[in-house]
Amino acid sequence: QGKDVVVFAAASLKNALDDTKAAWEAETGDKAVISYAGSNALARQIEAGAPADVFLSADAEWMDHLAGKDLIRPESRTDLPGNALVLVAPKESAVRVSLEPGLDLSPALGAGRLAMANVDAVPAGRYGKAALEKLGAWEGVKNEVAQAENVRAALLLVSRGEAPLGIVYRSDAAVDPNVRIVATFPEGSHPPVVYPAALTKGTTNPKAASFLAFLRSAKAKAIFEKQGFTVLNRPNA
Amino acid sequence: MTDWLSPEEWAAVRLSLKVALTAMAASLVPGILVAFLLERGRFWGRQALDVLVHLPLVLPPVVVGYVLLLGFGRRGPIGSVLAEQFGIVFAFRWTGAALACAIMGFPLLVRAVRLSIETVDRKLEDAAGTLGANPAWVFLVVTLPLIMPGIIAGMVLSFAKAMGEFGATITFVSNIPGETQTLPTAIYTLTQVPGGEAGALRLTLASIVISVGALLASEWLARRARRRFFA
Amino acid sequence: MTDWLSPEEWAAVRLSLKVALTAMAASLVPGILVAFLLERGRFWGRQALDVLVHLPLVLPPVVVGYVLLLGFGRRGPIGSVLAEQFGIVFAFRWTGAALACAIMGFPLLVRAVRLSIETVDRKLEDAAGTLGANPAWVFLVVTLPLIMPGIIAGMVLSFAKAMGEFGATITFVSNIPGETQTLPTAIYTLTQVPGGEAGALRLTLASIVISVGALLASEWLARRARRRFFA
Amino acid sequence: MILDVDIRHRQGAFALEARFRSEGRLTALFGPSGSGKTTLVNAIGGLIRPDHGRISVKGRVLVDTKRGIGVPKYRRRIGYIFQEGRLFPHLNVRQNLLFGRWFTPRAERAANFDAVVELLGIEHLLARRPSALSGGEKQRVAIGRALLADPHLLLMDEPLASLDEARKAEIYPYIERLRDEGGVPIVLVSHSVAEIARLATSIVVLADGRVIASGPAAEILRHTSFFPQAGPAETGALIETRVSGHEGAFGLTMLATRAGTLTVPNLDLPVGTPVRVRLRARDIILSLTPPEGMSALNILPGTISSFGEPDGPSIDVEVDCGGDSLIARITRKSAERLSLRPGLPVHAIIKSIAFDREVLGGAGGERDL
Amino acid sequence: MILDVDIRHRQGAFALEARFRSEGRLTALFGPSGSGKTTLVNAIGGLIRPDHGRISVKGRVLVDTKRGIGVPKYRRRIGYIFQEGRLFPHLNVRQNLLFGRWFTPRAERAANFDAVVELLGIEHLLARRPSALSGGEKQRVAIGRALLADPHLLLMDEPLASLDEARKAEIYPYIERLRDEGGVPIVLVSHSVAEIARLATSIVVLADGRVIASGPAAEILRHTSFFPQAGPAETGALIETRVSGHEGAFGLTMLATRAGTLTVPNLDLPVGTPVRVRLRARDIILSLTPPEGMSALNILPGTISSFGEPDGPSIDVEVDCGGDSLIARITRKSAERLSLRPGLPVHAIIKSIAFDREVLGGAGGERDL
Ligand SMILES: Nc1ncnc2c1ncn2[C@@H]1O[C@H](COP(=O)(O)OP(=O)(O)OP(=O)(O)O)[C@@H](O)[C@H]1O
Ligand SMILES: Nc1ncnc2c1ncn2[C@@H]1O[C@H](COP(=O)(O)OP(=O)(O)OP(=O)(O)O)[C@@H](O)[C@H]1O
Ligand SMILES: [Mg+2]
Ligand SMILES: [Mg+2]
Repeated sequence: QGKDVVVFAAASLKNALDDTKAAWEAETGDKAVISYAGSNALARQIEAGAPADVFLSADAEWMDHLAGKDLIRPESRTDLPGNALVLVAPKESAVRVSLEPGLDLSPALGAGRLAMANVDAVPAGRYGKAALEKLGAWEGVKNEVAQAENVRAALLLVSRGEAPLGIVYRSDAAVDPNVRIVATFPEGSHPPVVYPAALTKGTTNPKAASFLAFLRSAKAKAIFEKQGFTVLNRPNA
Repeated sequence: MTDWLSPEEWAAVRLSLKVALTAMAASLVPGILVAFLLERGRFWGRQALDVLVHLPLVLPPVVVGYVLLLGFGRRGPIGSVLAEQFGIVFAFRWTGAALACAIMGFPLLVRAVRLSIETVDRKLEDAAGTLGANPAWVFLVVTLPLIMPGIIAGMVLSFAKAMGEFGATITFVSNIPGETQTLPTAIYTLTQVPGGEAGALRLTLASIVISVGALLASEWLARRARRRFFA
Repeated sequence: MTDWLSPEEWAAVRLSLKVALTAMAASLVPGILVAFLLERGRFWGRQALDVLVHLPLVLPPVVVGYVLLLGFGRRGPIGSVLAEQFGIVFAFRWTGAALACAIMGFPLLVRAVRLSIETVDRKLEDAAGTLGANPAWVFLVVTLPLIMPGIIAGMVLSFAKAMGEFGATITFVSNIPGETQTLPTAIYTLTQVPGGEAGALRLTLASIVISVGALLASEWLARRARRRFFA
Repeated sequence: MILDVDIRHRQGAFALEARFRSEGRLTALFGPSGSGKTTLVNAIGGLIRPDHGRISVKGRVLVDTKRGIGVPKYRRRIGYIFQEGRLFPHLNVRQNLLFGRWFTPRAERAANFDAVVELLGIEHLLARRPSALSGGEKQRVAIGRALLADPHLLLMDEPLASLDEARKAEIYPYIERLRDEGGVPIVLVSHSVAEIARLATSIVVLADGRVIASGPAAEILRHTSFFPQAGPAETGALIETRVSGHEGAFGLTMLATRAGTLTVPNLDLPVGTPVRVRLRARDIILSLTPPEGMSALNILPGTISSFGEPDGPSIDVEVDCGGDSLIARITRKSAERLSLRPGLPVHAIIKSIAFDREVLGGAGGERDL
Repeated sequence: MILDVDIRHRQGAFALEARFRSEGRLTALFGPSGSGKTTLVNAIGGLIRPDHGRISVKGRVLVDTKRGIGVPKYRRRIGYIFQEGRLFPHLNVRQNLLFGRWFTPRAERAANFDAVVELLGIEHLLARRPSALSGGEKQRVAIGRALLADPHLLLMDEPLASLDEARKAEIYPYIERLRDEGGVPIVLVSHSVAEIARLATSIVVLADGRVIASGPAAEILRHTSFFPQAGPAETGALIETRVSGHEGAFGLTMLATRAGTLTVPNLDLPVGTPVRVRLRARDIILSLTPPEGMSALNILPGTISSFGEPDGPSIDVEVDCGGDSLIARITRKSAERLSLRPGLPVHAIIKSIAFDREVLGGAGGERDL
C-alpha cells in the first residue's frame, strides 16, 4: 500500500476516466486520484512542480510543450482514445449541411452565431477552425463565431437554442437530447483528435506505469467506447 | 503610444470599460434599494432576499453564467419576455456581459451600502422629519449624503469586480471579439495557449492601469464626500 | 440522509468548509491591519498598497492563480523559501486553496472593515486616551468593538467568496480530490462532461445550504453586536 | 385648550404617565433629570408614538391611539430644538438653518433669516460645517434651525443650557415675542427656575414620569415644594403691573401696583404697558416702621396675611399689599424678635437694583425681529 | 505654580493665544461661547497639540514645542468631562464608569465606586447602555467616569450644564472636597458666575481666543467689566470669615468678619472653620442710621471708600467695614438722595436669607465620600 497514483487529466475525460479508474482500482487494489482541469492549467502546474504521476492532455500541444521542457517521459507517451468532430444544431432545427469543400455556413446560420470552443486555446475549437479552413468556410464565418470557454459551454449554447449551429465532439453531442448532429467532419479535415497520455518526469510512484498501461487495455477501451470515444490507441510516432 | 496593444486588444479594453461602467451604473440604484430593504425592512422573505443577493458570490461564476443563460437567454423565461416585449437582448451582446458583471458585483455593492446605512444616525433622520421632510425627502437630503462613503466603496467594488469578471461572462455571452470579448476573457484566452504569457501580461497591465485610475477617482470622490463632514 | 452526496462529494463539502473557514480566519487579522493602514495611515506607498489589495478583484481569477503558482509554487521564490525555512507548503495542498481563497476575498474584507473604520468617532478614541488607554488598548477596547459590524460583514464576504472561488484555486493548486477539490472545482468538473448536471446541481445546493447557514450565523452575530449599542 | 396631553408610554424600565392640559402660550416642563421631560416632548413632536393616549395642540389632534390617529412628524410643522443638537453633519450652517424652509409653504415663510442669524450671533459661521463649531455655537445653530422652520409648535429641550448669560439675555426677548405675538405655542424644558419664571405662562412639573403639578406659572411658582431643587433663592410672587412713568435722568422706570409704586431700572416701554414682575422672597425685607435714610427706593406698606411652614432657619411670610400678595422669606429669629403675626401692619422693603431683567418678565422688545 | 500655560494655536479661522499662570487649586475658565475655552482645555488634556508654546501642571511639563516635548494624553492621567458626553456606546454604564480604572495603577485606585455612583444617583442605570439614558443621566455618567479614573488633573467642560439644581447642590461639595483635599488641580469651564464664585480659587477670563484677565477668584470677581454676560446680579465681594458660633434653635450660624458678626443659615461646621462668603452687591442696602425694627439681621458699620463708574441706573459703592471691603450696588437716585460721598459712615444691611449655599463657598462636607 503505497502512495496513490496522481493523475492530471483534461476535464472532458472525466466520465470515461472515472470508470476506468474504478476498474483499475478493482483489479489492482491500488488507488488513484484524478485532478480534472483544463490541459493548460495542468501543464503549467506540472511545470511548477506539481506532484502528478500521469498527465492526460486534451490535445498534443500542451503535451509537446511539456516534452519540450523535458518534463515527461517521452517513451511512455501514448495517444489515448480520440473523438470525432461534429456540427450540431438544436434538436428542432431542420437545417441541413453537408460538410464538403466549398462549404458555406452562412445560409444555415442566418443571423445567428456559430458556437465553438475557443478557436485558439481549446483543442475542440482549434480542430474545428482547422476543419473549417480546410473546407474553405472559415473566412465566411469567422466573425460570426461565438467562442465558448470550452466545448461543453459551446454545446450548451446550441442546446439552449442560443446558437443555431455549433461544433463539438461527438461524444458530447451524442448524449445531449436537445441537440441533433447535423453532420460529422471528415476525418481528414482536421488533425486527429487524440488525448496524449504520459508519465511525468518527476514521478516516483511505481504504480503509475501500471495505471498508464491499464489505460491501453481492452477493458479501458470498452469503457471509452461506451462514452462515445473513438479508440485509436496507437503508440506515438 | 497606442501600439503597445493591438487594435483587437484596444477593442477589448474599450469594451471592458464600457461593460464595467454600465454594470456599475445599472446596479447602483437597485443596489441601494436592496441594501435599504435588507437593512431597514421588516418583511417576510427578507432572509431569502439576503441569500439571493449573496448567491453570485457563493456560487462558482460558471454556475452563475449558466443560470443567467437559462434565465436571460433567448429561450429563458425572462430573456424571451424582455426580447419580445422590450426588444432587449442579452445573448452574445455586450449588454449581456454587463448584466453578468453587474450581478457578480451586486453582493459587494449591497454589502458596502448596507454597512453605511447601518451607521447612519437615525436621530438625524428624525430631526429632518420634524423639520417637515417626508420620508422620501429625508432619504434624499439626509440619508443618501450620509451613506455616500458606502456608495462610493460599493461602486469601486462593483467596477473592480466587473473589470475582473470572467467566468459568468464567458459562460453567458461567450467570447466574441468586439462584442463580448472583455479584458478578462481576452487575458484568459491568452493564458490558455503556450507562449501567450507576454500578451496576457500586457493586457493585465492595461487592466491594472484602468483600475488604478478608477481607484484614484474613487478616493478623490470619497475625500470630497468626507470633506463635507469635517470641513 | 448522508447519501444524497457521494463520499467524494462529501469530502469536497468538508474541504470547502475547511478552506473557507481557514481563508476567512487567516485573512482577518491582516485584513483589519491593512484596512487600518489604508484608512488611517499617511505613509509613502499607501496608494500602491491600495491598488495591490484591489488587484485580486480586478484581475481574472486565473491570472491570480497563475501568479500564485509562480510565486508560491514549489519552485516559486516565496514558495521555496517558505517550504525550506518553515516547512510551509501551499502547492497542491488544501492550504494553497485556502491561500488562494483568502487572497481573492481580501479586497472584500478590507473594504468592509475600512468602511467601518471610517465611521468610528475619533472623539471616542480620544476620550479613551484621556482615561489612560494607550493606542493599542484604545484599538482593542474601543475601536475594535465599534467596527464589529464591518468585521462581520467582511467575514461574511470573505467566507462567501471562498465558498465560490474557483479560477484562482484550480489554477494554483489544481483539483485533487480530498486535497484541493473544493465545491466549486468539483462543480466545474461536473459541468465538463455529459450528464454531470444533476451532480452539479446537488453540489450547488450543498453550497447554498452552507452559505445560508453562514449568513444566518453572521446576522445573529451582527444582531448581538448591534444590541451592544442600542440595548 | 392649547395643549391637551393624556398619554401612557413605556420605555425600558421607565413608564411615562402624563396627563395635563395647558392654556399657556409657553408651557414649561420642569423636573429632575430622568423624570421624562424629553420623552414627553418626543411624544408631542411625533418622534415616539405613545402606547396609549391622546395629544392635541390648539384643538388639532396629533395622536389618538384609540381612534388610530397619528399625524406623522413631518406633517406636524414643529420646530424642535433637541437636547443634543442633531445638526446635519453634511450640511454647512447656512444649509442647516434653511433646512426646514425647503419644506415650508412659500406663503408661510415668515421668519427673517438675517434677523435670526444676527440674534444668535452666527453670521461668521454660515459657511462652516457643524464639526467646526464650539458647543455653544452648535446650540445656537440648532435654535436658529428650529425658528426658521416657521413652526406651528415650538419644542425646546433645554435650548439655552450651555449659552452664556449675555447671549441668553439677547434670546429671551425673542422667545417672549414669539410667545406673545406669534401665536406659536411653545413647550420649553428647563432646569432654571429663573428662566421658567421669566418665560413660562404655564408650568408642568414632572417627577418619575408623572405630572405632579400643572397650572398657570404664577400659581405653580408659588409652591416651593414643587421646586425643591430650585434652592430657596428663587421662590417669590408674580404680580402684574403697568408702566406708570419714567425718570430718565436716573435711568429708572415707575411701575404701578395695587400696593403703590415700584421703582425699577429703566424699561424701554411706553407708559401703560403691562409688565409682569417677580418679587423674590429672598429680596424682601420687612420693617415695622417706614425706614428713613436708606438706599432702598421701594417701600410698600401692607399687612401680614399668613405664615408658611418654617423651613430650616427661615420662614415665608405672606404680605397683602393692597390686594397683591408678596412673599418675604426671613429668619425665624427675626420673626420672633419682631413678634410678627397675621394682621400686623408692616413695610416691605425692596431695592430697585433687585429687579434685573430676569425678574421682569414680558419686558422684551428692544430688537426688531 | 499649579498651572502654567503659554500657547498659541490656530484652528481654522480661530486663533487661540492663551498665556496665564494660576496658583489655584480650581481654575475656572470663563468667557462667551466660541471664545476658546474648550480648545484650551483640549490643549491641556492633550487632545490637540498646540502649534507653539508650553503647558505645565504642578511643575510637570506636558507640552513644550520648543523642546519637542509632548506627553501623550494617555500618560497625562487626566479626568476629562467633555462638553458632549462621549460615553462609549458599546459599553454599559458600569463599564463606562470603570473604564479609566483598568488603566490606573492598582495602588492609586482611591475613588470609591459606590460612593460616586450614589452621589450621582446612577445606581439604577449601571446595566444600561448610554443610548438608553436621558441627557442629564449621560452627563452624570460622564462625570463619574472622569472621577473614577483617579486623575491627577481634572478637566471639566461645563459638567453641570444640564443638571437640575438639587443634583448640582449634591455635587458641589464633592468638587469642593476634591479641590481642597485631593490635591488634584481642577480646570472648570462654566457659564455660571454663581458656580464659579462658589468653586473657583482662580479665574481665567477668555474672549476671542485671548486671556483678558486672570488671577485669584476674589480679585477677578470684583471686576464687573469682565463679566458683562453675567448680568449685574452677580457682582460682589468675597470676604474670608471664620465660624464663631451657632444658634441652634433658630438654625443660624455666626461668622466673624473684621467688620463684625454675620448671621447666616446654619453651617454644619465646627467653630473656627474658615468660610468664604460672597456678599452680592445687589443684596446690600446702605443706611445712614442703624435701622430699627427690621427683619434683616446683619447690620455692618463702615465707611464709604470709593464709587464705581455709574452703569445705567446704578452705581457701585465700595464700603470699608473694618478692613473688609464690601460692594453695594444702589441706584444713582438713592446715592444722590442720601448725599453719599467717600468718607461718609454708613451701615450695610444684609438679610441672613441672602446667604444661600451658593454664596457660601468652601462650606461642603456633609457627605463622606
Ligand atoms: N474644528 C474646528 N475648525 C475650525 N474652527 C473651530 C473648530 N472647532 C472650533 N472652532 C472655532 O474655534 C473657536 C473656539 O472654539 P471652542 O470650542 O474652544 O469654544 P468654547 O469657548 O468652548 O465655546 P462654547 O462655550 O460655545 O463651547 C470657535 O470660534 C469655533 O468656531
Ligand atoms: N431608549 C431608552 N430605553 C430605556 N429607557 C430610556 C430610554 N431613553 C430614556 N430612558 C429612560 O427614560 C427616563 C426618562 O428619560 P427622559 O430622556 O425623558 O428624561 P428627561 O426628563 O429628559 O431627563 P434629562 O433632564 O436628564 O434630560 C429616564 O429614566 C431614562 O433613563
Ligand atoms: Mg432630557
Ligand atoms: Mg466649549
